[in-house]
Amino acid sequence: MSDPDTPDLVQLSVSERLAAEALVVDVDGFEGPLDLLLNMARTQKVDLRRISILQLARQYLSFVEKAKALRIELAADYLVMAAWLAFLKSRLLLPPDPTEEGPSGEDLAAHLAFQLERLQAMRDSAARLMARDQLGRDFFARGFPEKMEQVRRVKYTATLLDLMQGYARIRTRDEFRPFVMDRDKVFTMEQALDRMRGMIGFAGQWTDIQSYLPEGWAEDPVRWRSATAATFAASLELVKEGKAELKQSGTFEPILLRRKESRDE
Amino acid sequence: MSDTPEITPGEEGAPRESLFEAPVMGEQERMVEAILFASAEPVTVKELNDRMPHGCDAAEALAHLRKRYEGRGVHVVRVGDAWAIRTAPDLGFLMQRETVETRKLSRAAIETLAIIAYHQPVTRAEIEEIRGVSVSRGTVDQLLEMEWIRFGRRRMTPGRPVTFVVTQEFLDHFGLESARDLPGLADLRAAGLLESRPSPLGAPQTGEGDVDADEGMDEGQSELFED
Amino acid sequence: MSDTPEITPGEEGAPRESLFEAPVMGEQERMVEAILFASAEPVTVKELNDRMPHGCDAAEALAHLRKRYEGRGVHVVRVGDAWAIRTAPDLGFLMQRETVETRKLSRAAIETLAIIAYHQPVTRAEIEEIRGVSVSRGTVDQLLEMEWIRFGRRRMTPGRPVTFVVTQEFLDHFGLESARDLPGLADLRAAGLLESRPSPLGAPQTGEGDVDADEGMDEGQSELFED
Repeated sequence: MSDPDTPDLVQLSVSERLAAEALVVDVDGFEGPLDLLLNMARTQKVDLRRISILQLARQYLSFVEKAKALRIELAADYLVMAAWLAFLKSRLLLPPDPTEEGPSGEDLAAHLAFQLERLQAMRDSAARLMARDQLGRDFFARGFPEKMEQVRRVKYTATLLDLMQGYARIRTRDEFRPFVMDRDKVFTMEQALDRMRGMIGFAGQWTDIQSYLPEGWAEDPVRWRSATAATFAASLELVKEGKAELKQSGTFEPILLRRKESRDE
Repeated sequence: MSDTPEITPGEEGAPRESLFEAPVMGEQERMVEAILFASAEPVTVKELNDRMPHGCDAAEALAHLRKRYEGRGVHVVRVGDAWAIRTAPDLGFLMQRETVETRKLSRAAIETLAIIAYHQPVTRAEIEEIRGVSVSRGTVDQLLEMEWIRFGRRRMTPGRPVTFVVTQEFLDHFGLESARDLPGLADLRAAGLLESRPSPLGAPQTGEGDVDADEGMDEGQSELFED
Repeated sequence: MSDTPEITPGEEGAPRESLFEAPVMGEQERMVEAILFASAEPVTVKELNDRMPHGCDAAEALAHLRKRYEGRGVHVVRVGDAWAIRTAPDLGFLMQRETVETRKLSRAAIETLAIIAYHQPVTRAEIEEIRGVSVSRGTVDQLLEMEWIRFGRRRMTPGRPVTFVVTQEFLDHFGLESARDLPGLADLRAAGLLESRPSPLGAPQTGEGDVDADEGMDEGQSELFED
């Protein structure tokens, strides 16, 4: 790219190099080529609507040349913009070719001017927005909001059908065997508790709760299960009452029980 | 606290106008209002004075503000030795949102209820006997709380256990004239609610195999109609 | 237990007035006052009506209340379609203690926010077209997280890109009654700076070129002024 506006690379003075470097370092502060163009446009110190796009294109291209001279990597979009501006510049400088299709150089320039003006307008709007009174800084919400108390009420309901089915369920289950059979295989927690209350006084040593099962309940698996469950539940109850302690050394290990020494006694 | 506002000359809306002249009382009242509103905690008069421009009388401004909020939806109230704005007590109901959630009764509750309905008056031990599992306290409490069951007469047996009967609310809810209108087992079977397998004991009776329940059945029914 | 709890708003706790006679307007104003005071967030007229007893006219009560608080230390302000009580901005100097240090927004975030506010609903591609640079995910995420922007309707163009709009929180934060009250909006529109202008062929496509970016822009603006 040989442009009359671009200073000869070899003739760059130290101060020029520094200035260029400063500019380049500043690139980091720019949000893309459009932002850079907008900043360059401001140096023209005219209304954005009267900006010289041609001059702006020259400024930008000269900046890119300097950056290249300093072997500074520019992001691709800066280079794309440079290429486009070079194209635009040629369009603006050459007399329009009537055979050429597409938008004229003026159209393209006008659109770029519009983009710059729009970006500037958004910047100004952003600044005005941030300058407004803000919640939590200039005006305030209630400092002690009272929470809406959620009162949740659960209403239970059942239909007659539920009731009848429930009853039917029980009766059907019972039709094939008398009630007494049930009782036979169920060792209630109350029974277990009664039993254990009587025995706990003698349990000074850690003892497997299995040994507290009533006589004759360990053989039949159904009875064993019921008695074990009841005995375990009763043991928990005793612990809760502060009369016993339970321990288990690991999962599925025997559960050991012993009397809790009470200081009152 | 003085009730008469001490009007000091000063320009409205310009509280920092002068270092030496305090804002007018109306302005001071606005300030107290804003501070109390925005504070997360009650504010003492001293704090108010510290935050307001020099020469302000927070106590007096507060008195005015308090008066202004009398009878309003929020009040200026004293909390310890500090002040806060709080909802008027009579409007507390606006701060609650009640939601009613309808849930089906648990299976245990339905079964317990059914047993009470069919066998009333019935003791807890009898219910357990019929269900084959123990009845949790929570289940009975829930039914009592719903007012679907209530305590009946004590059973005249050793231990004098309490009995349970169903209530009028129960009958109303299920659209029954009386507990006697509950469909019998035969009806249940006819309705396909029971497996129609012949019972080894012949026609099933309610409360079969439960001597106590049968015994008390008539008494129970009559008791239900006493009230 | 049923898995679909049926939530019905409870009527209990409502004042013992009649169910059919609404409280007098003075009472309704007190209620609106209490509800708005109690909430840090804006409350819609619908919510007010839902919380007030049957037959109340929250909108009218609000109008009265708004008038009552004119010139006071706190104001009744409109935020979109909701209402809130906020301290008067001229008293902000009293509130340093309440100020919460907010995260500093980056320049990119502030610009993106402004573009969304003025051009909403706007697609990411349109934002990029305006700023001439791609919008980082973090910027949008930050604004979403602050709840100042949210997703709007998808644009009915190929690819159905999502759009962004500003939220009630945004309006609340900047003390705006609606997006229409954005500063300088009318001037920007008059200057044609909010309208879409298709870029002539050959102009460099900034951001990730979304061909349809410009399309639907007018629809967007009209949506903004619909409400």
